[in-house]
Amino acid sequence: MHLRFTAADEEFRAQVADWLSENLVGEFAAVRGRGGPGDEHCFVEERKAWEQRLAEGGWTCIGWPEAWGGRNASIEQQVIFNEEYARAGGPGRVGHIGETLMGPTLLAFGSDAQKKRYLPGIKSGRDLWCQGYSEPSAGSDLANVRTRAIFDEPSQRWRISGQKVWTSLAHESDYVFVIARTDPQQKSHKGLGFFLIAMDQPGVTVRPITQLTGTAEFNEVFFDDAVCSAEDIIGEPGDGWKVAMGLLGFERGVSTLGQQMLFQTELDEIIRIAKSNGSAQDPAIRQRIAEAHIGLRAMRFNSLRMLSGVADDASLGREAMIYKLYWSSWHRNLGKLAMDVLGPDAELLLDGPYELGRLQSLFLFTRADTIYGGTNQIQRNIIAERALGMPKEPRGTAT
Amino acid sequence: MHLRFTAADEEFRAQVADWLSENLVGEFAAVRGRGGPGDEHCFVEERKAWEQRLAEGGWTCIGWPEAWGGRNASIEQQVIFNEEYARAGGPGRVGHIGETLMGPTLLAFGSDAQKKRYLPGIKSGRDLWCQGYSEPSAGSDLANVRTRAIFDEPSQRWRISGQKVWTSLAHESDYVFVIARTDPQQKSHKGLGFFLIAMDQPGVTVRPITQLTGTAEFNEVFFDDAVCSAEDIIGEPGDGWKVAMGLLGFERGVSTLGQQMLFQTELDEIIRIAKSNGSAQDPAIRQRIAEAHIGLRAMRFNSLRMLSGVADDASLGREAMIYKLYWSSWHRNLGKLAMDVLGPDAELLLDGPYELGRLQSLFLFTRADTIYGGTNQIQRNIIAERALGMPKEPRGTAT
Amino acid sequence: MDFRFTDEQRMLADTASAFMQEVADSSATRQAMISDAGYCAESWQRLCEQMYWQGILVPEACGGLDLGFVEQIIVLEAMGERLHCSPLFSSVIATLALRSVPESAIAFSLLERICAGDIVSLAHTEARPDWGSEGVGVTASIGESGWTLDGCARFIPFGHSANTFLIVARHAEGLGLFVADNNQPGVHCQRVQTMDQTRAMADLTLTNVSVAREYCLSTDFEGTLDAVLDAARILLAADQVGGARKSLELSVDYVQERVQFGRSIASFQAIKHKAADMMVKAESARSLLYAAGCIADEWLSGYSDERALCEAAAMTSAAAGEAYFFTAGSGIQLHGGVGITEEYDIQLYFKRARSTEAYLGNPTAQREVVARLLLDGDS
Amino acid sequence: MDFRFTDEQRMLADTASAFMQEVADSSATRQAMISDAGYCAESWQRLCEQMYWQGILVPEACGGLDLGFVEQIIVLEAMGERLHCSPLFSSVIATLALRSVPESAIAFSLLERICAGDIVSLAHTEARPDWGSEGVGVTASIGESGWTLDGCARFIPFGHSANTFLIVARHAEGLGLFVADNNQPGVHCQRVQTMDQTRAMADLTLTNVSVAREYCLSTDFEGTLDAVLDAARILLAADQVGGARKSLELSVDYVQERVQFGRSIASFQAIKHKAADMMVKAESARSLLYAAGCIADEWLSGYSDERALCEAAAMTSAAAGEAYFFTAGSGIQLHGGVGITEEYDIQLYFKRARSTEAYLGNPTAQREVVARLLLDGDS
Repeated sequence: MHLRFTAADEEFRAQVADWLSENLVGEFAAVRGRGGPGDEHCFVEERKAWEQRLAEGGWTCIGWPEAWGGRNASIEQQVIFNEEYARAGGPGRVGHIGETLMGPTLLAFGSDAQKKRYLPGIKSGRDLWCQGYSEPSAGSDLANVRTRAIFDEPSQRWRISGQKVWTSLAHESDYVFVIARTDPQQKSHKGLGFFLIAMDQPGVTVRPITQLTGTAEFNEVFFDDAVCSAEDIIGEPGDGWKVAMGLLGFERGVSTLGQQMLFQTELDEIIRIAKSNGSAQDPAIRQRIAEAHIGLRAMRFNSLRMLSGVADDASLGREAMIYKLYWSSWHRNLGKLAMDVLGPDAELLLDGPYELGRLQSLFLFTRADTIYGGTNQIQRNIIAERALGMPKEPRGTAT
Repeated sequence: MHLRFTAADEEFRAQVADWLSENLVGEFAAVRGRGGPGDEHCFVEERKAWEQRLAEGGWTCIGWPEAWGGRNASIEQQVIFNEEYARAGGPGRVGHIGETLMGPTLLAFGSDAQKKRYLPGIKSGRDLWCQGYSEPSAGSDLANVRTRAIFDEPSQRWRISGQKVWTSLAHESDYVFVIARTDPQQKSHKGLGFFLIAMDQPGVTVRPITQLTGTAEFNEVFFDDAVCSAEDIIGEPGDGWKVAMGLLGFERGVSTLGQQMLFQTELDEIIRIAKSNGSAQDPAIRQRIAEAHIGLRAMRFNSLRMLSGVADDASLGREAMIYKLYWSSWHRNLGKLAMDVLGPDAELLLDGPYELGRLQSLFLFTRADTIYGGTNQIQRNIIAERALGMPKEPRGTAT
Repeated sequence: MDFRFTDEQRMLADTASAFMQEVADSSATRQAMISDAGYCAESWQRLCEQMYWQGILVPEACGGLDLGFVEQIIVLEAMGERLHCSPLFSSVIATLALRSVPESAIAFSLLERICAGDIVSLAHTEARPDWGSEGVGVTASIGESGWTLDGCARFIPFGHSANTFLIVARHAEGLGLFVADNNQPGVHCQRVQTMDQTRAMADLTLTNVSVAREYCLSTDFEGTLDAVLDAARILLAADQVGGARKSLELSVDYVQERVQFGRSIASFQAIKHKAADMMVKAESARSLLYAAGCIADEWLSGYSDERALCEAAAMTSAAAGEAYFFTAGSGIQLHGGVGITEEYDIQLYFKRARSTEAYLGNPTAQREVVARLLLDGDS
Repeated sequence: MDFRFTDEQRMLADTASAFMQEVADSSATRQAMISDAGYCAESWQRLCEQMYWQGILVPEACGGLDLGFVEQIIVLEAMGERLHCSPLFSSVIATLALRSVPESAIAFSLLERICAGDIVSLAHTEARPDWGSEGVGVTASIGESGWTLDGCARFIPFGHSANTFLIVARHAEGLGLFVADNNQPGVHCQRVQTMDQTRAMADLTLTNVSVAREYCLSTDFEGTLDAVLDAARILLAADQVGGARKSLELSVDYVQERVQFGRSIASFQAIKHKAADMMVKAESARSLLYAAGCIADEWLSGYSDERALCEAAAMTSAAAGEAYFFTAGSGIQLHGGVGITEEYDIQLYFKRARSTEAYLGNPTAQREVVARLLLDGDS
C-alpha cells in the first residue's frame, strides 16, 4: 500500500498535461473551468467542438479496450487523466454520459452490431447521449416506470410513449437511452426493456425545467409514439432492469477523481476569499474550512480504495456505496460554507435580473446534489441493505 | 402574554422557599442536590423520611384536589413550587411516581374505593410506587406486552406472571402498577389490564440491572403467580391500554420545570469549571455553552407554552410532544460538553474501583436519557404521527 | 405569568393570517418580488389603511395604536409565513429608533408620517466588519450651518422606496442619529440585486449632505443603536419563525401527496423523523420568540434592561435563524426533485431563510453574544 | 500508487484478527481491565513472542522486523476492534522516539529491550495547557555529574508497568529526551483510575532524579516531539477505526436479532439510516487512516516532511476520533435499553471512544491544526 505514482505514470501525467495546455487555447480558452454541474447550460457549442478535439487527440474513452478505440488505460492512468483534466480547467464534458454510461453498458451488454453502430460515434465525440430513467411518478422508485414500449409487428419497430424527467443535456443530445415497460402485465422491475432512441424525431419533445437558480439544467422528455428499431433494444424485452442496474454501477468510477478536482478549485476559491476578507480568522469558519478539507481528502482516499478494489476483484466494494451520499452531503455543506465566508456580500448578485455569482450558484445548486441520482435517503437505504445486509422494509400500504 | 408572576404568586414562592430552607437541615442537609437521575441509588432512607416531612408540611401532591389532600394549586404555583424545590437543592423525590403518575391515574380512572385505598398513602409519603410497563421483548412496543393476568375464580384474585424491565426504584417500592394481558386471545393493545400490585409478596422478585456507570438505577421485576385482588384492577379487563395511554400524558407536566432547574445547576457547574480552567476562552466551547444555555431557555419556554395550553383547553398541545425528545437530546449533549470542558481531567475518577464524579455520571447516564421512556426514534414517530398527522408505517414482515 | 395570547392577540393573529392569505399568495409574492420596488404598493396601502400595522408600536399621541411588541411579532410572523414583500419591517425599526431618542418635534412628526404610510428606513451599517456600531460607515461633521454627512450605508431593507432615512453617523464624540429625506441633495439610494428577492435591499450613498441641527435626533446613539438592533433581531425572528413553520407545513403537505414504492412517502420513517426534527426546531424557536416578545415589551415599558433584551435577542435570533434554514433546507429535500424547481415555493423560503439568517449577525455570532454574557466579566 | 494491502499485509491483518479473537474476547478484556496492571501479562508475552508486533518498527540491527507504518496500523486496528488492553502502543511510540534521536548505544540497547518485550513509555506532558511541548512539566538541569530531572508527567499509557521511561524535559535551551528506569531513586509512577478502564494510565513524578550524560538522548527534541506525537495520533487513530468498525458491527448484529412491532428493528429506516451514517464515518476515517499510514511510511523513509505528517495526523485524528465517538454513541442508541447495561460491550467501546478522542488533542483541536496549515502564513 503506497500513494506514490510510478515514473511511467508520472510521464503519462506530463503527456496529458502538455496536450491539454496546447489545446485548451484559442476558441477553447473561454471554456476553461466552465460547464460543470450548475453551469451545464453555458458554451454548449464550444464544448461540443471540444469533444471532437479531445477525440482527435485520443483522449476520449481512454479506459475502453483498444479494439473500440480506447487506450485500455490502467486505473492509475485514468485517475491521472481525470486529475489533470480538472487541473487544467477542462470544461464540463458534454459527452460524459456516452463515455461513462452508455459506452460501458454497450461493452457489457450490447450485441456486436450495437457496439459497431454506437461506440464509434461516442468515441469520436460526434454523438451525444442523455439518459431516460426517472419519471414524474417514479423519482426514487425506478421499478415504478410507466413509459410503455409496444412492438409494432408491421413496421418491426418499437413505439415508445411516456414521460421522463430530470434528463440533463436532453436538448443537446442525439440519443437517449430509456427504460420502458415492455410487458404491461408485469409490475415493478419485471417486464422492462432498455432502449436506444434517436432524439431527432417527431415523437420526442424536450421541455427544460427552470430551477431555483433561474437556469435550466434538467429537462422533461416526452415520448409520444417515438420509434425505435427492433435492433435498438439492449438484451431481451424484460432484461431492462438488469441492464439498468449494471449501468448504475458504472456511474461510480474514475471520473470521481476529476469531480474532486473541481471541488478542490471551489474550496480553494473559498479559502482565497476567507483569507482576503478576514473570515479566515473566525474560529467557527476555520473549523468548517478544515472540515471541508478533511472531507475532500477522505473522499479522495475513499475513491482510491474503491478503485484499487476494482482493480483487485472487479467488484465495487463497500466504499463505492458511500460515495454518492458522501460527496453530495459534503458539497451541500460547502455551498453553505461559501455563503458564510462571503458574509453579508453573499446576498449580492452579479447583475439583474438574476445573475448569480459562481458561489451563489454553488450554494443553490448543491441543494439538488442530495436529491438527483438517488436522494440521500435512498442512498442510506442502499448502504444499509447492500453493504450492511440489513433487511428491506416491508412493502405495504401506509395506515 | 407576559412572563411576570403576580404578587400573590411571588408570595407563594417566598413561602415555599422559606419552608424548604427551614426543613432542608439536620438529617436532610446531606441529601441536598442528591438523588436525581443517575444518582437514585443514594440516600434512600433519608429521602424516604424526607417524603414524609414534605407531606407534613403540605408540600406533596399540591396540584391534587383539596378533597384528596392537595392544595388545588394553580399551574403557576406548581411551576413555582418545582422551581423553588430544585433551587433549594431538594433531593430527588422517591415518591414522584406515586405523586405524578399513579395519583393522577387514580384520580382520572380509579374507582372511589381505589382512591380511598391508595391516594392517602401517596399523599402522606408513606407508600412508594414504581411502574411496570416495559418488557424485555417490548421495550418500545408497549402493545407487545406478554405478562399475563389470569383471574382465579376460587380466590377471586388475579394471578400475574411475567417479567418487567427498566423499573426504577423497584427495590424501594411498596407497590407497582403493571400492564398485563388479561385476554391471551387478543393481540397488540387489546385485551390488556392495568393492575395495582403489592411488591412485598413471594411472587415478586426484583433484580437490579448494573449500568455502564457501575451503579444500578433500574431493575428487572419478575412476577411468578403474584397476586392482586379483584378490586385492584383499574377499569375493566381490556381497558389497560386506555389507562396506560392516559398515564403517559401525565408524565409531561409541571415537574418538567423542576427538572430544568436541575439541568441549570449542571450547566452552572460546567460554566464554573470552564471559567476556572480556561476552556471558557475556547471559541468552540463558547459556542456550545451558549447553545446549551439557549436550549435550556427554549425548554423552559416550551414548557410554559405547554402548561399555558393545558390551563387553556385541558389538552396537551404540539409543544408537549416535543418535550421528551428535546430534553433528552439536550441533556446528552450537555454530558459531552461537560467532558470537553473538563479536558484531559475528564478521564480521572474520584477513586477506585469505579467511583465516578458527578459530571462523569452525567456523561454516561445521559446516554440512557434518549432510550428509556421511549427512544428518540419512538418520540419522532409520535411527533410525526400525532402532531403532524403523518401516516403510520405499514405493519408487515421485513424482507 | 401567562404564556398565552390574550383574546385580542389571538384575534389579531387570525386577522393577520386572513389578510395575508388575501394579499400575499404565491403569485402575488412572485409578482411583487420582481417588480422595481420589490413590493406591491397597493397591498402596502391596504396594510396601512385597513390593518394599520405600521402604527402598532407608535404612541397614541402620534396617531399610533400603542400596542405591544408581542402584537408586532404576531403580524410579522404571519407576513413571514407568506414571504410577504413589505417595507413594514423598516418602518417598525424606525419607530423603535424614534421612540428611543429624546422627544422632539421632528421625531414626533416622523412617527406621524410613519402612521400615514410613509416609509422611513434606518440606515446604519456597511456591515463591515460587523452589523453593529463598528460597521457604521457614515461620518458627520458639525459646522456653522449644521451637520454634514458623508459616506455609505448598505443593506437597507426597501431603502430605495424610503421617503426618509434615519442615518446613524459617526461624529467626533460618538454616534449620532440624523434625518435626511430621499430627495435631499447628495442623497442617493439604489436597490441592489439580491439572491433572496422577497426582501429588497438598497445601498445609500451620502455626498456632502447638509442636515440642520434640529434634524440631529441624538448625538449619543451608540447604546441605543445596540438596543434597537436587538429589537430588530427579535422582529426578524418573527419572520423566520413564520417561514419555518410554513416550510414545515408545505413539506408535510407535499410528502402526504407523493406516492413512491407503493405508499405515501409521508409514511417513511426517514421522512417522518426529518419532519419531527423540523417541528422541534421551529416550535422551540417560536417559544423563544414569544418570550423575547414579552421581554421586549418589558424593555419598552422600562421593566427590563438592555442586557435582558440583548440576551433574548441573541438567543432568539440564533434559534430562529437556524430553525428557518434547517426547515427550509430540509423542506427542499422532502420535496425531492420538484424542490429545486423554480415552480415550487419552498425554494423561495429557502432563499429568505438564508438572507434573514445572515442579516444582523448569523447564529454563530449570536451565540458568541450569549457566550460573552455568560462567560466574560464578573457576571 | 496502489491503495491496497499487499499480500503480506493482508496476511498480517488475518493473523492479527485471529490472534485477537483468541486472546481478547470480551471476558478477557473485562478481566484484564480490572486487574492491577490493566493488562494481561500472559497475552502480552504471547504477543511479543509469537506475534513480535513490538518489533514491527524496530530496525533489523536491533532485532526488529523493520516493517512499515502501515503494518503497525494493521495490528493496532485489530487490537482496537477487540478493545485489547495492551502496552503495545506505548512501546511503539517509544520506538519512534528512539528512531528519531541521534544514534547511540543507549538508544540501540533500548530498541533491543523493546524487542525483548520490555515496556518503554514516553513521558512527555502534563496536558496543561495542551498535549504538545507547551504541556511539558519536567525540567532538566545540567550539573557536574550529569542531569537532574524534576517534575511531573501525566497520562502515560501503562506507565505503571513500564520498565523504562523516555522523559521529555525542558532544559535551559529547549527540550531534551532523557532515559530513566522505573526503579531509579526519585522515580515514582502510579496508575490513576480512569473512566475508560481498557487503556490504563499512569502519572509519573520525578524528584531530583539523576541522569548520566549519555542517558540524555537529545537536547534538541522539540521538533522531533511534534513529529513523534503526530505519528502517535495516527497510531491511535488505528485503534479508533478498529473500534468504530466493531461498534457498527456489534450494533448491526444486535438490531438484526431484536424484534419489535412484529419485525426485526434492523428493517426500520431510522435504524438503517443511522447504521449507514455510522458506516460512512467509519469507512472514511479508515481511508484517511491508510493514507496517513502511507504518508508516515514516507516520513520514516525521508520522502515526506513533517508538515505532510502533521496534516495527515490532524486530519486522521479528527476524523477517527469523531467516527469512533459517533459510532459507539449511536451504537448504544441502537442497542436500546441493553446498551446502557454493564453486561453488553458497546458501552466499553463508548468509553474507549471518549478516552481516545480526547487523548493527544480532540477533534476540534486537530481541525484547528489543519486550519493553521491552510489559512495562516504564506502557505
